[in-house]
Amino acid sequence: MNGYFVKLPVFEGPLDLLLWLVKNNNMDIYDIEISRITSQFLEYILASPIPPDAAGEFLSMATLLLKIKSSLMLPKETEEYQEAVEEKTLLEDRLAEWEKIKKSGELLLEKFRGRKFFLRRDEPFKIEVAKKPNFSVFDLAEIFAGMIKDKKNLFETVTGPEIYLEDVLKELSDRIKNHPHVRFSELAAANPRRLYIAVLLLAVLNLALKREISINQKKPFSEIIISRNTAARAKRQEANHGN
Amino acid sequence: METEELKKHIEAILFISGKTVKKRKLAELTGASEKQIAEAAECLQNEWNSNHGIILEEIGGGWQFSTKPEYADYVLKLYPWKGNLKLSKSAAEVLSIILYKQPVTKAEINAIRGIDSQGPIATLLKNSLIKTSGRKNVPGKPRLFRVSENFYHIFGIKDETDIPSWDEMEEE
Amino acid sequence: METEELKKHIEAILFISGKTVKKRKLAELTGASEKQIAEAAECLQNEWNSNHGIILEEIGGGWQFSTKPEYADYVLKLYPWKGNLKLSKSAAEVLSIILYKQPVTKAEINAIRGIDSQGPIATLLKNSLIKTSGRKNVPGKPRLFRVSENFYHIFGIKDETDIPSWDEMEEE
Repeated sequence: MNGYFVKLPVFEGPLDLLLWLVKNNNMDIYDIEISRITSQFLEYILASPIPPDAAGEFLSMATLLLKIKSSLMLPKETEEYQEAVEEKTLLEDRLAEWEKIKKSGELLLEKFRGRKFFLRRDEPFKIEVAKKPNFSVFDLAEIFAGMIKDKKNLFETVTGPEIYLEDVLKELSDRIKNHPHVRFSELAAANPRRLYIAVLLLAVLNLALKREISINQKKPFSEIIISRNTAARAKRQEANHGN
Repeated sequence: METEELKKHIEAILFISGKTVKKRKLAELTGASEKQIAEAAECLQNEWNSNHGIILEEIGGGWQFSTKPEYADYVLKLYPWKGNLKLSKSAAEVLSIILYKQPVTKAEINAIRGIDSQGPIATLLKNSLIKTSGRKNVPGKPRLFRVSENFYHIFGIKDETDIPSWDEMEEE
Repeated sequence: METEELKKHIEAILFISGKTVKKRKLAELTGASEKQIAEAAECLQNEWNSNHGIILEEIGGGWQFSTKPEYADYVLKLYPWKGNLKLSKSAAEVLSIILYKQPVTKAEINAIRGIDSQGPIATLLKNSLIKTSGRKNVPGKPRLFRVSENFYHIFGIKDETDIPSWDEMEEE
């Protein structure tokens, strides 16, 4: 075995092995001696463990080499000989290309080693300078002070006389008869307990559904204005009159 | 490590981090004392804050690089999805409770507001204004909330001593 | 914009980004010409590269800040995963194929290597050294691969001229 396979490098694939054999034999990559290469290639794959996932590729390369080798022994005029010459040229081109890729891979590895410790953040600033809140920390203090002062929130329990929707509906109807526009907050202020406010809200929705009133709120959390729905009322009176 | 060298270490660490690195952490990484870190950082701050597009800021008990406000527009141009932070009234309330009562559980927040605060808490977490930090040793082991480092940055306050007292607010 | 001011703008943009910003993008953002950008950046480079823990680098057709290698240890203590990238010989080879033949399909890569390249391709994708970019209009519509922005950073490549051309590879 001519000492070829002393300290064998690990070959990734058949081209890798082929290139190594070409170099080791000091052959010209564009003028491979197919018969010598073929026998060495076969010796290697018979003698060395081939990576199982690449066995197919090694074997198909061996087949190709054997085919070229045998065809090249035929007379030059034969079609097989011509085909084999073409296949040999194709193989040499592939090998030349592979050699360049290997070289460039080595170059990249070299660059990589030199660059390993140039670190960058790789992402934008976590802290977003443009993200300005719509209020300041002083506003937060004020909000908190307001909540703490307003302690009734904290200790409210639902006890006392029950509140009935019918009663509140009647109250609301009476109120609206005399006042064309009423603020929800005014109504709520009459009995600032959560249960009352909840029932009041139901009453308002109830009358709105019957089109007795219309309700208006400019934006969330702003005042709710309750207005007597004169148009609807007029319409109904008209209808009654007709009867 | 001498100050000049320490300064370069701090620069490299703060640049890669892109957010606040605590004094303690800087000391731990470089092997310098917190006092040395503070000295080097102040030194860096003087150099940086006069001549560059970026400044070094002391925020939330540590240091960080920030862009000068006049260059802040570039953040929006480079990353247009980062808009202004708009907080709802309820989120602001929850945030103020966490700021003044931290560490605080959701149940405690709910008790103060008289209403469930799941939504605002989720919003604040999503915007990294608050963080969870441990659990309270009561039945159910509820999570505790605190304001985050990002909170300090966004509201431009250095550390806890920079938070206005709400009692003072009341007196006004 | 005069150069002194332009320098600060470039600093701010590069700090915000944390990775390469192309010359063209810098020009677009600041309203300066690419020539002015290059001048200001070279000027900045001289200032930065002597006295700081971070340096300004020309990478992938743009500019970026990186830490100096001598401070990497401290940064890696904070972000250990940043030093985790390992590149095998086969990954480097697949990367070379993609670099010179891009956009390229897996089948084309396999043909050049004479062996299946699923493993190295997955590793390169995971490490953001390559990216998929569209599909080839052949039966099966296979995905096409290109090198990514990160590729230029990892290998410290200024621009295309910084890579030996395919023909030059042969001459050596």
